Amino acid sequence: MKIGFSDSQKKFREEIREWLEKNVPKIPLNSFDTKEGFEEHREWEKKLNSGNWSMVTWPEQYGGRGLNLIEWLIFEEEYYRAKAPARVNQNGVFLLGPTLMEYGSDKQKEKFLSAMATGEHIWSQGWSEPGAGSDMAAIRTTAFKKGDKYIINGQKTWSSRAAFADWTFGLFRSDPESDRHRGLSFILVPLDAEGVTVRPIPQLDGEPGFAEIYFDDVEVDVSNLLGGEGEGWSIAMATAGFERGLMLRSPARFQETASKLLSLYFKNKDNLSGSIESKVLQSWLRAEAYALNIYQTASKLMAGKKIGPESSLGKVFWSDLDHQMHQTALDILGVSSELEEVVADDVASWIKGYMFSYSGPIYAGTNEIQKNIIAERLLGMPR
Amino acid sequence: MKIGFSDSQKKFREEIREWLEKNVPKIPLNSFDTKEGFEEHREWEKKLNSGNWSMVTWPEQYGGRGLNLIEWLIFEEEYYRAKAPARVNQNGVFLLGPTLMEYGSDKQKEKFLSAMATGEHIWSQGWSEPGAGSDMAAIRTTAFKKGDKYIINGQKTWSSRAAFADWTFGLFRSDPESDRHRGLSFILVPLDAEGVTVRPIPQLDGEPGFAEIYFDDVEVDVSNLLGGEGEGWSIAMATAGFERGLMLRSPARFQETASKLLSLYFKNKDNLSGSIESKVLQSWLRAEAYALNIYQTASKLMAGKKIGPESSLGKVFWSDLDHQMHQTALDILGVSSELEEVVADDVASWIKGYMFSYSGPIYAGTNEIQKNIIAERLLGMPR
Amino acid sequence: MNFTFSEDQEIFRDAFKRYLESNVTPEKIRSGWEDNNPFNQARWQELEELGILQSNLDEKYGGLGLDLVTSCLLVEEMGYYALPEPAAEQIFLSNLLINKSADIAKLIDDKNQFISVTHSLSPNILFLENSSKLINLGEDSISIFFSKDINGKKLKSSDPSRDLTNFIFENSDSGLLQTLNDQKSLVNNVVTSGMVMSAAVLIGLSRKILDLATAYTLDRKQFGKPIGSFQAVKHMLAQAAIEIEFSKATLYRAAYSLDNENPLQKLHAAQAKLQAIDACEMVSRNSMQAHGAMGYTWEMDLHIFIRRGWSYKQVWGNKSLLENYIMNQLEKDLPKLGSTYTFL
Amino acid sequence: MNFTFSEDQEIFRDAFKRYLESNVTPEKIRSGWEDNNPFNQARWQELEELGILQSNLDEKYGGLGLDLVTSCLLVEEMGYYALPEPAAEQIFLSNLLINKSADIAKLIDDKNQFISVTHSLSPNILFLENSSKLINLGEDSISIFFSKDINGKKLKSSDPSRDLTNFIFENSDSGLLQTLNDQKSLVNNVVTSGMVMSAAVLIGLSRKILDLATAYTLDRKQFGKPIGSFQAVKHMLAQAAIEIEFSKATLYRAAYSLDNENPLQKLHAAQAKLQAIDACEMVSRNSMQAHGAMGYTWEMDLHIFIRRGWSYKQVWGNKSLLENYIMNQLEKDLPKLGSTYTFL
Repeated sequence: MKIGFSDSQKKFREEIREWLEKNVPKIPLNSFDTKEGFEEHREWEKKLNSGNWSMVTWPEQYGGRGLNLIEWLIFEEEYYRAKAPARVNQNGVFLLGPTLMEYGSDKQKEKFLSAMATGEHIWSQGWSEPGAGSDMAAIRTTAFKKGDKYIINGQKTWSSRAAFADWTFGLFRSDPESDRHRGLSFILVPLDAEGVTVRPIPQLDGEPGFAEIYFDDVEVDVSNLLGGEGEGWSIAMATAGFERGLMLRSPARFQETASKLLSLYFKNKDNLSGSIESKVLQSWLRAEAYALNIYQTASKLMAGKKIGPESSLGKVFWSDLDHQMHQTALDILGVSSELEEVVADDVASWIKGYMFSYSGPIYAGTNEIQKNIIAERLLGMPR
Repeated sequence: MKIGFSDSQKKFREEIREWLEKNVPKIPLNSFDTKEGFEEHREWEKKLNSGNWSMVTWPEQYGGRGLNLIEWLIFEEEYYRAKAPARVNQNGVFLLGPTLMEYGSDKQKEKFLSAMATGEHIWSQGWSEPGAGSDMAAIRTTAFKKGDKYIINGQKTWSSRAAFADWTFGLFRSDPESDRHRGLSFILVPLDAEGVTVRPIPQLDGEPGFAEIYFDDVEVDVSNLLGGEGEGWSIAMATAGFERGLMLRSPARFQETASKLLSLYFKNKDNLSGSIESKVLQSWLRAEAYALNIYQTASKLMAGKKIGPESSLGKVFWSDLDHQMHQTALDILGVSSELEEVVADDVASWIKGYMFSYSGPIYAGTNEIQKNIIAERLLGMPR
Repeated sequence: MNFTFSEDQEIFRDAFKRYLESNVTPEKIRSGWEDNNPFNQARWQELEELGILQSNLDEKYGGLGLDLVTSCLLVEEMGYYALPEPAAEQIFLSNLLINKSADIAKLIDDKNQFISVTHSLSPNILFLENSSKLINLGEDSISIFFSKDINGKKLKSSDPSRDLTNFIFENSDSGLLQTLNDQKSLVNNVVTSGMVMSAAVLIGLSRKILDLATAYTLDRKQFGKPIGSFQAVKHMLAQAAIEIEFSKATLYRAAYSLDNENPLQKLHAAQAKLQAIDACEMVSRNSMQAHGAMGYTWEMDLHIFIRRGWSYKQVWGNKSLLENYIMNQLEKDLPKLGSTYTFL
Repeated sequence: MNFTFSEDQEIFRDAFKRYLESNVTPEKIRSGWEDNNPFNQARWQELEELGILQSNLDEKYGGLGLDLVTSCLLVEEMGYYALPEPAAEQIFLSNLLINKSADIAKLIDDKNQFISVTHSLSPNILFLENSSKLINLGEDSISIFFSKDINGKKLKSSDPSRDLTNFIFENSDSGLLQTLNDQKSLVNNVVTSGMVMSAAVLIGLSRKILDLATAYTLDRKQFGKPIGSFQAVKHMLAQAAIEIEFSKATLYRAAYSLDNENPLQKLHAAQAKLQAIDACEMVSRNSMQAHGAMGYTWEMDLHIFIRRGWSYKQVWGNKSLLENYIMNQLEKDLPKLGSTYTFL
């Protein structure tokens, strides 16, 4: 055990800190769930790419920096510290990108990876379908082969970023005789294809973070099939794997929130009660505990160990934490906490974060599903 | 709505307060789960009876005072305020007594009621059996009729007070062909009968609050059958009814604990953190909320309304509260909280109460069972 | 000791409930949002005709002169249906001011119109444009303004049913009708009443939120059965039901204490509000969770009620203020069992 | 940044675990209780022979000179098996005192015998009769006594494995060997170490308690199936597993900070202890609940471990003390992301 940062890691931290200080927009961008904000964030992806900071975890051959997990954690700390914009292309960076590198043909890699890095293609994900919330194997949208095309029919829902994105990826049933997780294929679909209708789903904050995608005899070229036909399920499982899950939930995000909460608390301390004090302290403790755990996990992964259902432990932990932190912030803000547009004390962003925090315990497998997994797969309790 | 106490209620309060001030032993009795303490508590029952305070809710014809629910709540407040001894004959007072009045023959009433009131007979209850924890219908102990005797064989467990009690009551399977809740009879059994073996179960505090009772060809006279043969289940269900459940969980008990906790908190306030402050406040709020709810419920019952599965709401509420209050007290006591025999600051009684509080969410139907009942019977969710 | 409602109270409440059921639907609320005009003048008129707005106003001012316990039942239903119009505020704030102060009664000649009341615990003016007058409660003074002469800045609430205006009263007497001094005890009384009012709204909201969640879990299927049959879902809603149940009696006791000028009325009000805050918080969180991703959408009605909870938790006494107040009170006078702390 | 244990560390820990598995069984612990002599001298001898007692003692004093991270792993296992002998205290308190102070090292000529250490955060003397010397840490002085000359009053702990004696040091120099002054920083260091030690014990205990509960729910049937198949039971144990998981890295970081004299070591230790307290509390409560009425009996082994948790939560820094300490620290120097707060 040797914890702490090496000289080269410290140097790397300085490098990214300096670049971000120079380049992070001084005025926060509009939400990427608005048309205007979406394009601003696309520009930011381009800017990041110009400094070679857009795909830091990708191998150098694909335009990345090949950062290892620890370096990525440092990158994230600096990114959140600098209050840099959220990543509109998260689906591409962390989910589709690595999947393409592993399962894509050379041609697919060439076509998609650099367009992803520059922000030219922004990706949405198309996993869920109506009636198949947490039960992903119940997919019914079909993609039947006809000549050199797949003809897609059906509906996806909860597709994040789809309101304004360029492409979506997801699982489709390519074998009409199949059921459950057999006979599914992983296909990439341009959202401007004929027969595609995108219906945004306004969420709590009134903005369309998700959308439904309707496919009505949509034709896509067979070259958009990733891996072999019928191999979709195993590819998707790899996509949903632990490391990527981790990257979508950077500990830095929660540490940054905890720091902000501490400042807010100390600023208003004299009027606040013991229950608030207690929650503020808990927030910081747990954000730190989460970060330490992730550093330890990253170390284990780098030492060649595998992580399985343990990732469910983290999902429940951070999502409960995130909700509690935002709830506590609103309780400190008091009567201001309903004022959606107030910038002072970061009121607007606390409110937005609070609304978002309700989704944490739900998306990517509800916390109830996660606890089932923990009980059954980690503790060995019966199904 | 007219809440508050009438002049006659206030007068009644003064009367009981005065009697208790004169009669409550200045030095706390030993625990009634020790042989010595059991007899001390039997004496206290006798003393209570001498003032006509032992069976206050019983009708006057059976030696009670016929108190209504509100008067009983006042009685309880004064009883806890005076720190009077716990009731060793609770099983008799609140469970068997009322059942006898409703289902017993005149002879049975004569034989048992006044002996119960004077403390001559102390009763244990014999509901549970090994392997039939929360599933009371799974009773296997048999009582087959042979002439004018029932021959009892089998085993009861978690029989409260049985270590030192004189009698037990419970359900026995009298029809060999029956299953589940059919063919059960409600029988009273003297614990000194031949063939009865009592094996105390030491609990967390090391004392035998419960016992196992083994029956090996135990003969009891048919006159000890309560109600008709095979009617045991419905009689037992009446015994477990709401009002009696309420009487076993006097709100005053929790208010008294909350008051003690507040004193302890204010005495040590300067060293205590926000989380402790918050829990102390919560404790008091919830103890008050519980009492107010019970007064409201008592009013409804007195106005002729019926209470059903609502009682499950209270069970979860008070048992969680009781545990939290004791946990918080120990956290305030700090390094003293392991010293079982220290009298200062009531350390010993906080520790004992803490251990006892672990049983609250378990006995009389676990809180998980209660939440199932709330969801299914009050909210109408599917089984 | 009779802690039940009279038949009259229940009949009045139930009649009002029937009115709300058909006149304050989620669709109508949403249409008020879309028109950017949540205050429906016609509905306000109806509320007046039903006697709701004057339910607790003294008879000498043309009111029904009912007590606040009854009002509490009405306001709970306003919460349950998320009534956008500020009838709860009219009852518990401005009617109370009129009842308690002849001076104020004299100045308010249009008692059925909405009178907005502000105070540092609820500093933003509610429905300024729909109000005829505005009463600003200071530390120990009370000022009455003509609403039309106030020129504030519109604020956007996360609850689109709440139309808010920010205005700095200091050093401005534009529209000022009169200022009354030495009003500390009346101000205190209204603040206490505001606590009870907001608690009643929260309890009504909580009941509705739980009802929505229960209905949803019966309807929605996952892995081949209604999600309401999963024990985890059952238990999260059962826990929510428990929190609501144990807030109610505390609320009604507080309203009763206001009616009867119990010296502990502020403490009782603070208890009621705190219980209601905690209940609404847990009910909202658990009900949102029971809804899965659907709860997170604008389309489901759930958020109409949850949003309203966010606001009412904070106005007229929030968590910290109430907790600090109660702890100070308890430290000054440690409660003893069997004394007159819980009831007089 | 390598936040993993070395193979050597794991091998040492696993070997010790095997020893404990067969030598510190619940039966053996109970027999110590029954004999009123939880300290088994033969086992203490074995712990010495295995090198456990001297694991972190400097090599110049005949120890193995291992770091506290390794010790932490050992102590966690002592918690897991509820080892009654105070080896955890020997390692984290008295060995540390010897390592850090040549003056103390000189006075302790019997380094393998148990040296009891007391301080206001753990004021009752542990195993006085089994100790050769006793070190009392004052505010900034350290006094060493001959144990045999101390004449205190026996105390009964709710954990029968803890033999405690009460003694008032003020105005008594019976048995006093020597007092060292100006020791503030060493005292502070030992207190910090005590926090980490007690946190490690709590984590070990928590793991064991969860293992017992899991095994019980697989075994115990109700309504015809193992209770572990009910979702409510699964979720209460899953939540317990989460709390344990997120306490561990915080614990090891704290041990590492002690080893490396990180200026934030006390903060890190306080964080570790608080996480461990919260974890142990929830694991105990949920595991007791999963056991149903059985958990409440003396007969089940569960309480052996739960009781121990009650004690270790309180000694060497309890909830209030730790929370107040951390809040003060954070207020003085607000943590910033990406700086050196989490790691150096």
